[in-house]
Amino acid sequence: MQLEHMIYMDHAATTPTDERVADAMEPWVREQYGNPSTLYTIGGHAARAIEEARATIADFLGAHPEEIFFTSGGTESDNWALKGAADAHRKRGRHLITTTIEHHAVIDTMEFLEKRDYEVTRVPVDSRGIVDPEDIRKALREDTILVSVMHANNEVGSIQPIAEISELIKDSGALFHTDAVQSVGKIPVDVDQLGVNLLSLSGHKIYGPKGVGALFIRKRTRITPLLHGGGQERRRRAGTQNVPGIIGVAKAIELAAETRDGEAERERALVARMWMGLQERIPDMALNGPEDPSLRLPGMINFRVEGIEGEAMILCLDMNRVGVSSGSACTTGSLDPSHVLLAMGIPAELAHGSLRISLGRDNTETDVDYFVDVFAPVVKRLRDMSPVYDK
Amino acid sequence: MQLEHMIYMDHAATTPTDERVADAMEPWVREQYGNPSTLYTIGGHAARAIEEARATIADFLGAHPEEIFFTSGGTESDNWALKGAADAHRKRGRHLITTTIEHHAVIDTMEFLEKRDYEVTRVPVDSRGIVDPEDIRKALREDTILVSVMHANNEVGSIQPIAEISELIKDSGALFHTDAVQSVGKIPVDVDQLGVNLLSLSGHKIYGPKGVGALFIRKRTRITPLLHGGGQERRRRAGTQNVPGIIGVAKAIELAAETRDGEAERERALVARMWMGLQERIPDMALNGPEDPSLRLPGMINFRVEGIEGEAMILCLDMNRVGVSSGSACTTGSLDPSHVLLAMGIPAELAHGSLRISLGRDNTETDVDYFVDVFAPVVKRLRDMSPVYDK
Amino acid sequence: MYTEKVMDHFRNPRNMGVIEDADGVGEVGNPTCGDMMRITIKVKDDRVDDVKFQTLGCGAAVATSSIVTEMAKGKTLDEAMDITNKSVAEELGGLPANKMHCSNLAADGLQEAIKDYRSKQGGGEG
Amino acid sequence: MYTEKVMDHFRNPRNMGVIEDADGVGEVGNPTCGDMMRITIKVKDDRVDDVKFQTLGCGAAVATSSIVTEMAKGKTLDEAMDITNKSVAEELGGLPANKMHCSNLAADGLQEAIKDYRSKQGGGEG
Ligand SMILES: Cc1ncc(COP(=O)(O)O)c(C=O)c1O
Ligand SMILES: Cc1ncc(COP(=O)(O)O)c(C=O)c1O
Repeated sequence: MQLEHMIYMDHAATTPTDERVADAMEPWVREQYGNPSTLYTIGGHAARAIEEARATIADFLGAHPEEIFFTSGGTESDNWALKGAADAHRKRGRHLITTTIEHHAVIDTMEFLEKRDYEVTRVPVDSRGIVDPEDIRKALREDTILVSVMHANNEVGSIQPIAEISELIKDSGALFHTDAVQSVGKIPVDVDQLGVNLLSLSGHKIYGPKGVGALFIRKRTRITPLLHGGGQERRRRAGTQNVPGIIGVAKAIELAAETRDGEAERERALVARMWMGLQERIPDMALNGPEDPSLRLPGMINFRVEGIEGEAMILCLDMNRVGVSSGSACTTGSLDPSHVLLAMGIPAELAHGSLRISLGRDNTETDVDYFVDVFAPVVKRLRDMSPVYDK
Repeated sequence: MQLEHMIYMDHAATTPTDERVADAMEPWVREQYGNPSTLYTIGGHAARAIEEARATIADFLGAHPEEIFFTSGGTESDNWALKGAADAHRKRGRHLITTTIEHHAVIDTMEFLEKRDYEVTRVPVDSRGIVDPEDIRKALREDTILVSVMHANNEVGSIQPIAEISELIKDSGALFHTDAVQSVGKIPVDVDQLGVNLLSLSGHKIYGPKGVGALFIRKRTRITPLLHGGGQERRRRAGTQNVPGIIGVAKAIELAAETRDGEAERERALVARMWMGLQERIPDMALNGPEDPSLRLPGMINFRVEGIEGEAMILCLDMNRVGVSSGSACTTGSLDPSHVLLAMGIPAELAHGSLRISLGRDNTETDVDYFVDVFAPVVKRLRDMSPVYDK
Repeated sequence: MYTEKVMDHFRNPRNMGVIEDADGVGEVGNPTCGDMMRITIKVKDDRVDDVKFQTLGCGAAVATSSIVTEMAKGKTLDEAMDITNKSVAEELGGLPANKMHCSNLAADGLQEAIKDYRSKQGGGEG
Repeated sequence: MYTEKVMDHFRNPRNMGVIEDADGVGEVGNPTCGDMMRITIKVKDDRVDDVKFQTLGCGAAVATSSIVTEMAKGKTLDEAMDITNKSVAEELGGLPANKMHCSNLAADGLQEAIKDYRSKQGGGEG
């Protein structure tokens, strides 16, 4: 396990836990074990710490503390937002709108709702992976109760025009949810500026812990609980709170608040350097996602390499101690290539041959140059092996 | 925060994290941050560690590893079991059976299902807080799809005759779920011996982490996912796994396996000593729950004290650095006294004046004697203040 | 969950007990609900000359009873009648939301005691 | 997720390449599915005298192609025809469940190559 030598470039999959986050969590794992729902002193400590964490997160998102609810992660937040809103407003309507490039936590939940008497419209995206707000507006119906559009896509990094969409749909009576799991901490996320009723975030994408996240629920938004039971989270999300996790996600947000803008600039420069290097060394490859870096998450780049397949690239890169992901099917255990790349109109064989690099705080220019140096021969080797590439 | 001096006797609310558990988790928080769904080396480490954890837990419960699914805690496990089974079998029937003494994670979920076109029969318990298996059998109908009976009650510790119930209902075609959050690690829990299809457990009740638990789902049991999305947990429970939490719960189970029976004996003796001491010093109090210690969780004792109220006792005990819970409403923020005590036929005013002590690994005879010493004057003080006690 | 002031009154309740030859007695709440208070007062020159409480109940119940006796002592009966459950809660620096209703009866108890005194005076003002 | 043997064949593929004057060529899979293999064989005395592969695909696809060439080399054509995708997976110490179907085509590729050879021989046995 020579982790110290690993070059990790898959921050969109998960991030290393920041040491300061781990340090902040540790007392709540070890000494401060009180259940926040209890009345005695250590229970009170935990309860107070949770409320401070809630305030930190609310502040960062431009929300009120009473609008932040802790969950077990982005997936639960998405499931809760969608199922909870669908259930609470089912008498008013049964129509839901989303896009073709959502995370599976939204896609699969929408599919489930479809089987339970809801109707779902999936709005397509352009070749950059961006949805047209007008298309959302056109999809609206009398009985539309919820619109869910992700803030930034997790495969190509394309940033969606959330504020424009909310402007167009605000009079429709439909709730507006955004999955901001990838954008929080990387680009500005303000619930009022975005104009959303519901917003999902996750700890482990922002140098925080796995298994904890939050759902922003704007005041007066009706949504049915997903987890029923004890009175935690003001009776809206039952279950003994993951105290260390909550402390950790708040600490992660605090650190993101300090470093976000500078880090974004730094990562954009690293990505530009990498892309330049790759283009110099490797023929027959192209970018997936917006050319304009301001329409993309700062540290993210996704590209397709003709004639080879994604998992093989990942394995070869791992042999070179580089960790990245692919837009290829194989990473998810399904046989189909990335639904995001297909939705952008990229042919299946090129979608299979795509790679996602997502840089983070720990990456340097040296890492980027190393990546280019090892990736070029990897491509050559796999193309030599390939029956379909003979340029 | 003089935690080192605190005498904690509320292990049914939550337990201190065992140091060995915290130590086992730490590398997975700090160095081993890989996402188990990824292909490169550190992702593989995490994936393997999760499978080892799954095997440990399966082994302890007499289950197969493929029957263990990690969740965010007891509440999620209960919600998933109930909603998932209800949804998957809704075409066959709409009738559910439970008892009057379940945890709110079951009660509230049942109430929710009731509002969504399911019918719920709640079987009563006797004055000890134990359900009669015959009553469950009698409640069965053609269209009963699920029976949920907790293994051990979290307020009075009464152990339910799960094996007898499963024997009586096994031919009915209804699934059988048990909430074993309180029993796991304290008394033997074997899924075959109990004869259940579904079983919930939670990490933080067994000296493990908060925010992680598991649901046992017997092979070939149809249940709809509660969290849709990524392909984790063999496509049945989406969401990036809480790797440190999972490692922690497995370590907690491993430790429980080593110590359970001896510890149970030790705690039973401590409880007996405490009860004897209390009875000598304090008039007008009585046990809530089974007299027979073998029908009760080893470390648990619940009793009612005439003329005073539970929260006041808790606060006074906290002033004496003792942490315990009450059967009183005030602890949960509701106005009603404990539904469990009421279900046992205890009058409301005595239910309000009840206290739950739940001892654990860290408690000693000294603690027990100290408790008796400080509790007697607390009772005297509160009775002096009380307008209804003047003996 | 409680303010320091609530805990102070819980730890060191003021005017706890019964005035044996009270001029007025107020009882509110109900053991079935888990909260019950008995306020006894001694009246002199239309003022609350002495006041004591007994309480069965949670921390909020004890603290509100305790502080209402402090607030009432020395006040004219009319002034004391103006003490509300809300002003009691404010005086304590606030109460948790779920305690605002169930355990915040002390002002009612005081008012009952004053009414009891007045009714014994044949409805007169002193 | 892969066995050591799979990774060994992925890292050091045996018999990678094309036999230029091959006696038989087998192609299976399809770039749209992300997996495609080309097996070329040289036949001598009704035996697989030489065999090479080219593969577009994931780790399993590469490893199965590599090992099938090892398994086939030296075998009679009939013996080689008996190699199945299942026996290839077994030889590798197993494949992940989701790879059993998509990327486990190598035996098919070999069989196609042998069939191609045989058809060129006019269906005869050599
Ligand atoms: C856009 C997006 N939404 C949701 C999720 C799910 O979050 P989690 O892994 O915390 O369940 C992820 C990450 O996997 C994501 O990238
Ligand atoms: C019997 C029982 N079931 C379920 C739960 C809920 O478990 P968790 O706190 O992990 O959500 C608890 C504890 O609170 C419990 O005692």
